[in-house]
Amino acid sequence: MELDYTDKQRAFRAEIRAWLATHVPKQPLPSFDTEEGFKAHREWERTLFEGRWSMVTWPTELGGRGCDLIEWLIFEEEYWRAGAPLRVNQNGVFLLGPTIMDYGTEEQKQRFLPRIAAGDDIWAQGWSEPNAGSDMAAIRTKAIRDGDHYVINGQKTWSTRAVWADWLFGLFRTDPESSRHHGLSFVLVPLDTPGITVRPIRQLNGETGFAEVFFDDVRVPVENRLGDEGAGWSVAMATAGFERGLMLRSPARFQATAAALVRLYQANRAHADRDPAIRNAVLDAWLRAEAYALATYRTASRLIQGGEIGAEASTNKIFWSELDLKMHDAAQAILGAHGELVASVPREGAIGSWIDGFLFAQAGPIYAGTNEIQRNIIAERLLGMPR
Amino acid sequence: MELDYTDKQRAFRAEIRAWLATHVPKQPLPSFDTEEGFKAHREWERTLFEGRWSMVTWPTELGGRGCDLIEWLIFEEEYWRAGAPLRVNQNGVFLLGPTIMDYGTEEQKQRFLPRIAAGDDIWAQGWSEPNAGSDMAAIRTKAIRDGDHYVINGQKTWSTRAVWADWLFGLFRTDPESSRHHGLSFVLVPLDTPGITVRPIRQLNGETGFAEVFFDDVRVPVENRLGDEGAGWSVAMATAGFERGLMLRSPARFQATAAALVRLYQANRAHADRDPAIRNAVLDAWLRAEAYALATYRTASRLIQGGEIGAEASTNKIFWSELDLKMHDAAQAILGAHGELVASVPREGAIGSWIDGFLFAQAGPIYAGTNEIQRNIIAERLLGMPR
Amino acid sequence: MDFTFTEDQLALRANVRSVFMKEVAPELLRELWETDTGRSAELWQLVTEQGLTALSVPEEYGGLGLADIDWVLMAQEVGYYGLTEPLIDTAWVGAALIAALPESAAAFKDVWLARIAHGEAKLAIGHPLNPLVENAHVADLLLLNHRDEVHAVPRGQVTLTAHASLDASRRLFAVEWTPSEATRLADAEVGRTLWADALNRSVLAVAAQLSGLVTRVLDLAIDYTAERKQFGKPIGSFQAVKHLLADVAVELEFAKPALLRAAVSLANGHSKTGLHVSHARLALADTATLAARHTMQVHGAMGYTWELDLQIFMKRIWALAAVWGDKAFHLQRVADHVLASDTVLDPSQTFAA
Amino acid sequence: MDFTFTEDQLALRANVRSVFMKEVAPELLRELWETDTGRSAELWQLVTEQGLTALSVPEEYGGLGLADIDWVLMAQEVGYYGLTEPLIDTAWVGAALIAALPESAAAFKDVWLARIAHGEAKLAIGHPLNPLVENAHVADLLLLNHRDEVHAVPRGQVTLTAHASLDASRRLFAVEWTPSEATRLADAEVGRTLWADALNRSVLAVAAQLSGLVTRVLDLAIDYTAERKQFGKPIGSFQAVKHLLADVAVELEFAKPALLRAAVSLANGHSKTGLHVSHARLALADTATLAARHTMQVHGAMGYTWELDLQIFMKRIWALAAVWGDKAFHLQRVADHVLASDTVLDPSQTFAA
Repeated sequence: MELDYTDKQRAFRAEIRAWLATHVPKQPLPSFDTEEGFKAHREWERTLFEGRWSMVTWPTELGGRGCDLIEWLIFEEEYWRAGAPLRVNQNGVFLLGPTIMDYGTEEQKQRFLPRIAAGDDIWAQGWSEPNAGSDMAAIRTKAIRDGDHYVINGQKTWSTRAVWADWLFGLFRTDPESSRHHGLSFVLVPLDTPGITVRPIRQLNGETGFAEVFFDDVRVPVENRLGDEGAGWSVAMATAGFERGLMLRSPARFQATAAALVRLYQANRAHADRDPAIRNAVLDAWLRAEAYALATYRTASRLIQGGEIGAEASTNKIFWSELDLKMHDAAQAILGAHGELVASVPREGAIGSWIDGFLFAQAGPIYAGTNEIQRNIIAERLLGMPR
Repeated sequence: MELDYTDKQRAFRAEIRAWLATHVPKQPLPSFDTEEGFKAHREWERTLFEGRWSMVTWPTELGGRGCDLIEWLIFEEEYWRAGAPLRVNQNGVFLLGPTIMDYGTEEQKQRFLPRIAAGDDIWAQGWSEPNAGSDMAAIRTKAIRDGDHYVINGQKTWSTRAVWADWLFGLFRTDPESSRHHGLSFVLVPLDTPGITVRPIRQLNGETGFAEVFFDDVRVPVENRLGDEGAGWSVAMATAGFERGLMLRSPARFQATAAALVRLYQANRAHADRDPAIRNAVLDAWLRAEAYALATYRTASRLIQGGEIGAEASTNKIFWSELDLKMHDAAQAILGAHGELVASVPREGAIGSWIDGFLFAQAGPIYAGTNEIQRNIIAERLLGMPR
Repeated sequence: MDFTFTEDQLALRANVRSVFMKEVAPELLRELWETDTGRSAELWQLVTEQGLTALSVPEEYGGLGLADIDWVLMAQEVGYYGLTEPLIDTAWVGAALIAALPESAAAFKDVWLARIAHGEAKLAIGHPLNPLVENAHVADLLLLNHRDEVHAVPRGQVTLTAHASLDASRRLFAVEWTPSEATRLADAEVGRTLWADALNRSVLAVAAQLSGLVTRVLDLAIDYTAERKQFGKPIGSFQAVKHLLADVAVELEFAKPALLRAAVSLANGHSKTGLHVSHARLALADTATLAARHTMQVHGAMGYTWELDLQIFMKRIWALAAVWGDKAFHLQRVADHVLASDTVLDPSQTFAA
Repeated sequence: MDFTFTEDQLALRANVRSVFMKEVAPELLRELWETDTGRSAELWQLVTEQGLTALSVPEEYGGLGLADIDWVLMAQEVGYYGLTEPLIDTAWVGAALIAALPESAAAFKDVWLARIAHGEAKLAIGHPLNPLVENAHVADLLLLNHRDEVHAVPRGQVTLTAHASLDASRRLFAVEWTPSEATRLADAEVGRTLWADALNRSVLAVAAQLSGLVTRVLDLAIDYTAERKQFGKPIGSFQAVKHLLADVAVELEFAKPALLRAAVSLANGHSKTGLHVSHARLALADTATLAARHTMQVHGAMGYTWELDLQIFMKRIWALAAVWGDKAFHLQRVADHVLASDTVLDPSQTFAA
């Protein structure tokens, strides 16, 4: 038990802090759910890559820095501290990239990883289907072998980034006779292939972070399959596994929100303290963001020491999504009658993007496996309760 | 919609208030879970009966006053306002009595009702069995016909009042071939019948409000059956039905606790306000007690107008049991480090019986059908969700 | 002591409900989001034809003279269907405020109450508790609070700046105007009483709408969970899904009686009207925010989409949650009663003045 | 940066755990409830033999010189098994307080640290945050706070009045005594630092015990729900039951790292020790009260009985929930940090001094 940074870790923090100070755009980029914003975010990914900051945990030969998870957490802390842009490239960098490193052929690694690192290819997810949401093993979209191609027919939904992305990775049923998690394969699909129709899904806030993707006789070369045919489920489980889940939801994001909440409270204290429970809610949110960071450092330590991944992906999911709701509820309570005003109204600039965050937080308990499913998993796998 | 009392109702309130002012014991009686306390409470029931206050909703010929539900609520408000003793006779007065009025033969009415009214017979419940708790239709204790007797073998548990009571009413399986809610009969059993063993169950607080009752070839005359043979389930459902449930958990009890909580808060405000959320918790508890009263008046109005009983028994159960927990949690928060001290310590007299109430409140979400079961019922019957 | 509605009241509600069901469809609400005013002349015509604009205008001014309790029924339907028109501010709160004006404003009352009853005028109401004024852009007349005085100002005499709400149905405006002798209808002393009444009535209206909104999102969720299947059965058969909605049903069951009592107290000038109204408001705001969260949760990712109608009603819930006083304001009114040294607290006080 | 335990630490825990599992059975705890002192000479002998009394006594006084982080592991086991003996106040908090006394108390230290290490002395600690002193009746020595001074008083020189706790294992006493030159070991200036440290250590000990208690009631509930059947299947297979326990598991998962950080901060004299200790305390008290409620709920009526061992550990949780500072006290310490104008709040500060 040694809860202090090494000199090397301190130096790493100083280096990224200095780089961010000179490189983070002064003005926030437009949302990457718009065409213009997507372009601007892709540019930012290229800037990160040039500084070798786009994927610090990747090996140096791929333009990374071979960082361990503690350094990764330090990077994230500095990244969020600096208010740097959201990562439009996260599907590639955090999910697909590491999966290709584990399951890809040498050729696939050469072909895909450098383009991910550089932000040249932005990736969309293709997991869910209309009738395979919480129950992902119910996937029905088929990829039927035809010579050296798969012919894909069916529909994916809730496909993040798919509106503007270049590629999609996902699970498809390559054995039409199979059921549940058998007979699935993990296939990489260029989104400009003929037969693909992408239909944006508008969210609560009116933007389109997700899309439906329709496949109509879409032909994809067999060499786009990652891992063995029929072994897609275990490849996908690795993709969805904890270590990457940890990277997608690093604590720094929530600590940054908690700090902003404290500032919002302090700036409106005379008003907010009329409801004496608000102070407690703000302090509780701050403590929980802190707890989330500590738990992540603890898990990272375990993994670095060779520990196995447990049910942390599920406990994390519940904890951060409920924390995010709590923080935005507290913000709305502080804002009172101003809470409903959208940030795009210039005069309400001081309110910042709390209402956007509030809407976004609503999705937390739902996506990436609803919290109900996570609680089942925790009960059955962590506590050993009967199925 | 007319939310004011009639002159008659006001006069009724004045009458019971005056009577209670001169009759309620100055010193609280000992707990009726002790032999001495049980005797004292039985005496109090006789005093109530002499004043014609033991069961105001019963017909006048049985010593009642033929009150409607609104008057009943007024009676309860005054009863709790006066700090009168808990009703050791409640199983008889509120549950069995009305059931006998609906399902009993003329002879049964003559035989049982006057003795219930006078507190001469105190009744215990015999519903649950070790493997029939939330799932009451799993009852296995048999009452097998042998001439003009039933021979009872088996075991009941969580039998309230059974430690000192005179009689037990309950459900028994008279058709040994039957299953679930078929083949059950509602039988009245003198607790001094040979073959009965009563084993008190100690509760959290060390007292024995419940008992296990063991039946070993217990012979009970057939005329002790209430309703038809095999029709016990529907008789029991009537007993457990809303109108009586309403009477068992009248809002006045919770309003009295809420008022005591407000007083506790006011007496300790300097200390309590160090945690600013306590004020909100106290106010919220008070509002909820008020809401419970309003909802009960509303239901009473509906029933007086000939309305049908709905899922109120389930919504009530959840609401009052959670309210009771909230109130006692708030009290514990106010008491802080003094919260763990038991009331039997003389010097802690000022703390009153909050810790006793706290322990008792823990049982609320469990007995009379767990809150999980109640939520299922609400979802399926009130909201029409699929089973 | 009777907590039930008359048959007339229930019949009125049934009628309005059937009209709104047909005419105030979610598709129409979405269409109106995209329009400049967000308001519909046809809908206004409809509520006028239904007699709703005349509902609480006194009979001598051509109205029906119904009371707050009838309006609670109407406002629940307004909430359930998400009616966009300024009916409540015009025909309930506004009409009551005007009807209560002193004799000195008799001529004004004659004109405006008749117009309201006939659906010929729309009103907007400005009060310091709300930073912005809803519907100011379509109002013929604005009733405005200036240091507790009551002022009536035609729209032509104010300058409006629009502000967007997360609920695109709500059109909110900062109002610049100049109080004058000509606009003043009541001085501060009289105005204080009038505004206290208008405040309670507006709060009650918010609470009643929230009650309707809770029922709406519950209905949507019950339908969705009966149809949507996962793991081979309707998700509504999973205990976790059931309990999320049962929790909402329980809260609603105990919030509604508080709403009814508040309406009766307001109508009767009960001494504890403020307490009762704030109780209803607090209970229904809590119930509604819980309902939004739980119904969205059982919808899964669908609940987060623009496409599903759930969003229309969730956003209305979130927007109304701090209108006409936030939680702190209403809880303080409760505290002022409960914690006052001369308040009698015992179980006999529920309906006592 | 390493959040893991050494193999030595885990081995020590495994050893203590196996001894406690055998020797500190619920049946024994129940027997001790009925005795006058509630304490067991055999158990004290046992913890002495296990070397626990010597755990943090400095090596030069015959102890093992282990740190607060090792004690957190021990205190979790004390909580899990419900150990009745005054081990923590004697061998952790008391020993640390004595070891930190100024040079002027050198002779006192020599005597008492050796006695502690050899299991020959029991200590009780009196601090204004607690209205009563636990274990005063069996203590050879009471360490008492008098206006921040540190006093050591033999039991023979105090008058005790017993008070019953809802947890019959806890024996609490009002202590009357007379401070004097002879009893004073440190003046107020030195004492303030010593008591601040003892306070943090005691709070940490409470949090660690709560952590063990949460695990205990969870274990009991998991076992019970696997065995108990209703509607033809184990109740643990019902989603509502699963989710009640999963909620507890989630909270515990995020409370434990806070506990570990607090121990490290305390051992290192970190500038934010108070904040970190209060964080752990708040998180574990909340987790533990949730655990008591949810585990009782899944036990159904059985959970409300005297017979089931669950009650032993629930009562301990309820009793510890306000010991060594209530929620208000600890939340204020958090507020003093978080809301201070000179506090830097950003994601890089988690471990910063």
